Amino acid sequence: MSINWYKYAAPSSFYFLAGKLIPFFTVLAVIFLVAGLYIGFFVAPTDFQQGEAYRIIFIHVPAAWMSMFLYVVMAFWAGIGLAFNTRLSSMFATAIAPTGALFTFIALWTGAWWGKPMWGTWWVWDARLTSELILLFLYIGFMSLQAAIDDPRRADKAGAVIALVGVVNIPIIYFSVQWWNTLHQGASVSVMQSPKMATAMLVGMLVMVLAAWMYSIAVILLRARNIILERESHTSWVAELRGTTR
Amino acid sequence: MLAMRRQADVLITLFFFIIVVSLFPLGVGPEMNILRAIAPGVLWVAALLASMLSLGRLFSIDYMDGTLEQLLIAPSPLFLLVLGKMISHWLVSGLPLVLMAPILGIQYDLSLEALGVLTLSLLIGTPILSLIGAIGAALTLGVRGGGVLVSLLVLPLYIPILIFGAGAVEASAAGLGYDAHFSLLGAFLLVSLVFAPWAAAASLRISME
Amino acid sequence: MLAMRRQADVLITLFFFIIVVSLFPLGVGPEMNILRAIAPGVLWVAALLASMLSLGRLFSIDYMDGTLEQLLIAPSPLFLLVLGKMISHWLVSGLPLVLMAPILGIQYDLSLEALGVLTLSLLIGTPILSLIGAIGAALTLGVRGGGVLVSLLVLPLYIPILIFGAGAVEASAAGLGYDAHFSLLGAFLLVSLVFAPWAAAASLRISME
Amino acid sequence: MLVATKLECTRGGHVLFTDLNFSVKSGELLQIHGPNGSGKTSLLRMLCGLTQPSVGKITWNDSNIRSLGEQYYSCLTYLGHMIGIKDDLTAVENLSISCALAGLEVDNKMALEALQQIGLKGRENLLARVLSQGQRRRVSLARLLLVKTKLWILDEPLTALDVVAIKLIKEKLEWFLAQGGMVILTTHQDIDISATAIHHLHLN
Amino acid sequence: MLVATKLECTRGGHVLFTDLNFSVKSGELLQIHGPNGSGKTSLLRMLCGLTQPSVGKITWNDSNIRSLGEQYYSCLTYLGHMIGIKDDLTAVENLSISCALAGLEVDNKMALEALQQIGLKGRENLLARVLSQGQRRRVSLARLLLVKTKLWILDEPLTALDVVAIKLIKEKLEWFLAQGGMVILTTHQDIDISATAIHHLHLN
Amino acid sequence: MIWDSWSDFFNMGGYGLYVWGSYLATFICVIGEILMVKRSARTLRQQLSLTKESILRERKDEATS
Ligand code: HEM
Ligand SMILES: Nc1ncnc2c1ncn2[C@@H]1O[C@H](COP(=O)(O)OP(=O)(O)OP(=O)(O)O)[C@@H](O)[C@H]1O
Ligand SMILES: Nc1ncnc2c1ncn2[C@@H]1O[C@H](COP(=O)(O)OP(=O)(O)OP(=O)(O)O)[C@@H](O)[C@H]1O
Ligand SMILES: [Mg+2]
Ligand SMILES: [Mg+2]
Repeated sequence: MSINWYKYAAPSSFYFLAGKLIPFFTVLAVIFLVAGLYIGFFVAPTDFQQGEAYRIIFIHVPAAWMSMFLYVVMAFWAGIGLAFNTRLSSMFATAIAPTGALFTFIALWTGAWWGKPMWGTWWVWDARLTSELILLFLYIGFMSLQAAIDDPRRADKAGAVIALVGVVNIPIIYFSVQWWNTLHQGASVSVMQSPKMATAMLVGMLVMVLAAWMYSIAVILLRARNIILERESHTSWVAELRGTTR
Repeated sequence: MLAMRRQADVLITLFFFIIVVSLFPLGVGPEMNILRAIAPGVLWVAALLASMLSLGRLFSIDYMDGTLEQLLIAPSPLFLLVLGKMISHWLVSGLPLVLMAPILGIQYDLSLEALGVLTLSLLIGTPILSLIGAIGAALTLGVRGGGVLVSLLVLPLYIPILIFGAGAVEASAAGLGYDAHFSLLGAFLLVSLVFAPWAAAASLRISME
Repeated sequence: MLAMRRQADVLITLFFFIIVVSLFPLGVGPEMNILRAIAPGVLWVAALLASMLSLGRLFSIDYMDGTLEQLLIAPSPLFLLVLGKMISHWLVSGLPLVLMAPILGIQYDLSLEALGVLTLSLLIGTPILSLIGAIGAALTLGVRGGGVLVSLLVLPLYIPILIFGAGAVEASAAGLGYDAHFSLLGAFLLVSLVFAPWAAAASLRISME
Repeated sequence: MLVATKLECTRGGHVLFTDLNFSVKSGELLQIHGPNGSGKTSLLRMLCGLTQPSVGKITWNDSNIRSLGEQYYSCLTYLGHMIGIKDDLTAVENLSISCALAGLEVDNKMALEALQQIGLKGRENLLARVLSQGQRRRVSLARLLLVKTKLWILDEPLTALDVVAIKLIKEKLEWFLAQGGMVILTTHQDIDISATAIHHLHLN
Repeated sequence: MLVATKLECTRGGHVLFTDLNFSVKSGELLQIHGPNGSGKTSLLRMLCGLTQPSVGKITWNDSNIRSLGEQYYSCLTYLGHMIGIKDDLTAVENLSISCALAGLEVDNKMALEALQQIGLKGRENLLARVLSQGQRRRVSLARLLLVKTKLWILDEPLTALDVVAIKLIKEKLEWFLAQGGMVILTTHQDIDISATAIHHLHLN
Repeated sequence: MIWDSWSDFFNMGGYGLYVWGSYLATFICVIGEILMVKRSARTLRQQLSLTKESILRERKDEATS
């Protein structure tokens, strides 16, 4: 399969490509969401330890994973933008940040609402929880830094630096459960070991993860289109869209 | 290079530490067991604050009076100059604390071993604060509301240092091993020593565009 | 007058408080009874630091860019303008803390009564800090090493406030009366409200000679 | 009327000038000449009451300016070397604040007009940080278009300005003098103002 | 030799200038003219490599200045609007530091001599804070007497200077050009330098 | 079926508040995000005076290219 990648590296072509892809991912997201919720609520059995409260897992874990994945992806694109001066990748990074922050917030929120019945408290200054909070701060810092700088190119570059620096936090979050003895659950899904939880639970969770992926892609593409339009508003292809020239 | 100015600044920070650290017993009351429990936290928080609060001045005075432009067009590699700035920031905001820690620790009735661990953790940890902080300071130069932003950017990166640093002392107090903490801190230090000057130099260039 | 700037500054201070107050649990560890014991001290020390650290900026930016000259030759009484500055300093460095105190206090698991006393003591105490601090800031304008000097000048005057303020909370926690503390704080406030603007105005004129 | 008698200024043990006598009446301009460091700025600050003369006195309508205080200041506009422009505020905000300090209530429209008149059309809402040196200077000079004071004391008002702006300021000064205003200024550049009475004072 | 081809500068969405081409050779002076805000400072900062041109390139002896980096900077002296004088340091200290930054080891004696030459005799050990505006400017200009660079980029070097100092700087520039140096400067004041080749560039 | 009745379902074995609290908040967030992106898209297109028609044309462009 040979796709002309360079063609899609131009903001204008990407704009159109994204326009075509969005409906596709939206449909997938809805399908996975419905399936995941069905499995989560009607197939997966009651947990013998936690009762029904564990059903929070179906959003908590996808959200927590997405929050970390998205950060890495964002930092990756921002870094590419900084290194090769490609506008599109920087715009992509900017588009990812709010969604990442949202998932981080959801992970924190659902974690807290899970912690209350399980640990008896909304919040503890435990390593994983704290580092997830830090992740939220990182996202917010990235977004506020970009918002505070008027010149978009400078904002891109400055944001890239902070995004790249913040990547160190990701392994800390991930391994925090191993490094400290904490309240929080250790990894129960891993490639090496056979899963410790019921298959239906696992399947439900994974389907929800897929839904989260599809949703993120769709929403990020939408936002990226906005950013492209805004940044490129003075260019000829936008003028063409407007129908003023042609 | 700016030895004369540095002197005054070191005094400020020393003073700051003494205030923070001595005010607590005044505010908290003199129960020794409480004081002992909070000592590492207080010292580490003081270090963090001292570092963060002096970040504002790290580049902004030079920025305003034009020295920073001269720095950028100096015929020596920028990251070396930036490293120099970072070191002098540490000398001003970190080193005094490391030196004072044993004395202040005694005030809080820490055991000898805890004192040693505390000082060592500060010695490894505070340079990281300066190294990372400089990046944030460079990025927020001349940005609206730079003061909040620099805290917002830098704090998430400071917190792990705080946790590991204070954690080491607590682990030692609890009789647990603290090697893991130290090796992590050391790894952080190395990584940031390699990347931070470079990142801060890039940030400076970006900010001065 | 400088409402736009103030907004950002208030954010900085709020952030500062949240940081100081949330870092302590991180550094000290999550034992509730220790946290409860140190809460008034932490909050009062945070107030003191916020006040002292923002003193530097109180006049010095205006001094450097020439606004202070314009202030001195403004056709309204200088002490009123200075009082305005003091009030805005308090709004920036003191009021946010007073408003946050109940919330932060909850984080430290304080009792309702202790919370009330704490907030009230901060409400009376923090304006005194701004009033007295401004005199120090005015006196040290444009002086070499002004930063240390201002702390040196102001701190001795701050410590009594700290002791009475934190003392009131402790007295209430111990079930003792805290009226004496409050009436002393109130007296301090009145005296400084009358004399401080006048003294700071005179100091400004002297510094600008 | 501003009268200075027997003024002396000492700085760090050196005498910058002694026995300086002059007066400025309605409609008059006094230009102060002198090399760098001869004490021009020091003299102007003295006339503003910012520093006390070591010897001599300054009177405004026969009363000592020190005792007049705010009454004198309400007649006075001073623009010094440092122009009091805050980087984090826009041009309009800067102008409004400096007017407010001068006791002048200025609404947004008037401020915008003054800025346009002084050649900052289209830049009124830019942060002062991004303005060019001359544009910043213009923001501070815009105050002259709004104030209603009798006495202007200007310390090198022409630095960083281009020829157009210099002409504008010159015309404004001429208009002000014709209205009966008084101006005291220093400048290292030549400025040829056609006014009824121009006095020159040479320091050193 | 410094060559600029097709330079374009955009600021906040506005194009300040486009398609600017010029070159400066040994012994040449390029004076840049233009009203306030026309982009003179922006152009000079671009020539220093402090900002990137949005279009076009700048070469020094046929290599792009961006790729030359420190190699280019060691040939360059830039004096901008902001003069980089620290209030809390004395004149000598200020000069030494700025020279040290420029990679120039200057002992105390040389610094003192340069300051005296530029007319600051007797004020070498005063804090910059108490110096007059022109004297501060002179402290920053004193660097020109010490550096050994080939290219000087001066942004309004004459502000705040009195006639004597202007003459001094003029002579220094003439000497430097005669030595084969290159100068790029902006100024709103007239400056008549007798050099073999003076070029003028008008923005706007 | 693991639920005996709807009320059983909503009760979630006593943890209803927590489970539904989490799910509700999540969906509010997600829907809020979608609405915000859509709204900014709409205002942006209005600012640039991009009409429905031009958006249709965009589709067509894509098809031909
Ligand atoms: C505010 C509180 C919480 C936060 C910030 C949080 C954060 C996270 C993060 C970042 C992950 C993904 C990391 C990984 O997969 O290794 C995760 C996974 C998980 N969390 Fe939480 N959590 C919180 C509370 C809770 C609570 C209260 C529980 C249950 C008692 C819980 C159970 C789990 C489980 C089972 C996983 C999946 C682990 C795996 O399979 O790898 N979390 N959480
Ligand atoms: N503490 C001090 N010790 C010695 N000299 C001092 C001291 N303070 C000020 N001076 C001198 O007083 C003079 C002040 O000059 P002033 O600023 O009034 O000059 P000016 O005429 O405005 O010069 P310019 O044209 O450069 O603006 C300077 O020569 C300065 O060196
Ligand atoms: N973010 C921005 N938005 C709009 N305009 C901007 C922005 N940043 C800079 N400018 C404009 O760019 C120009 C920069 O000019 P520059 O400082 O190069 O002028 P100059 O020719 O040196 O003027 P002067 O003679 O006053 O020193 C100014 O007109 C300024 O208003
Ligand atoms: Mg002067
Ligand atoms: Mg300029």
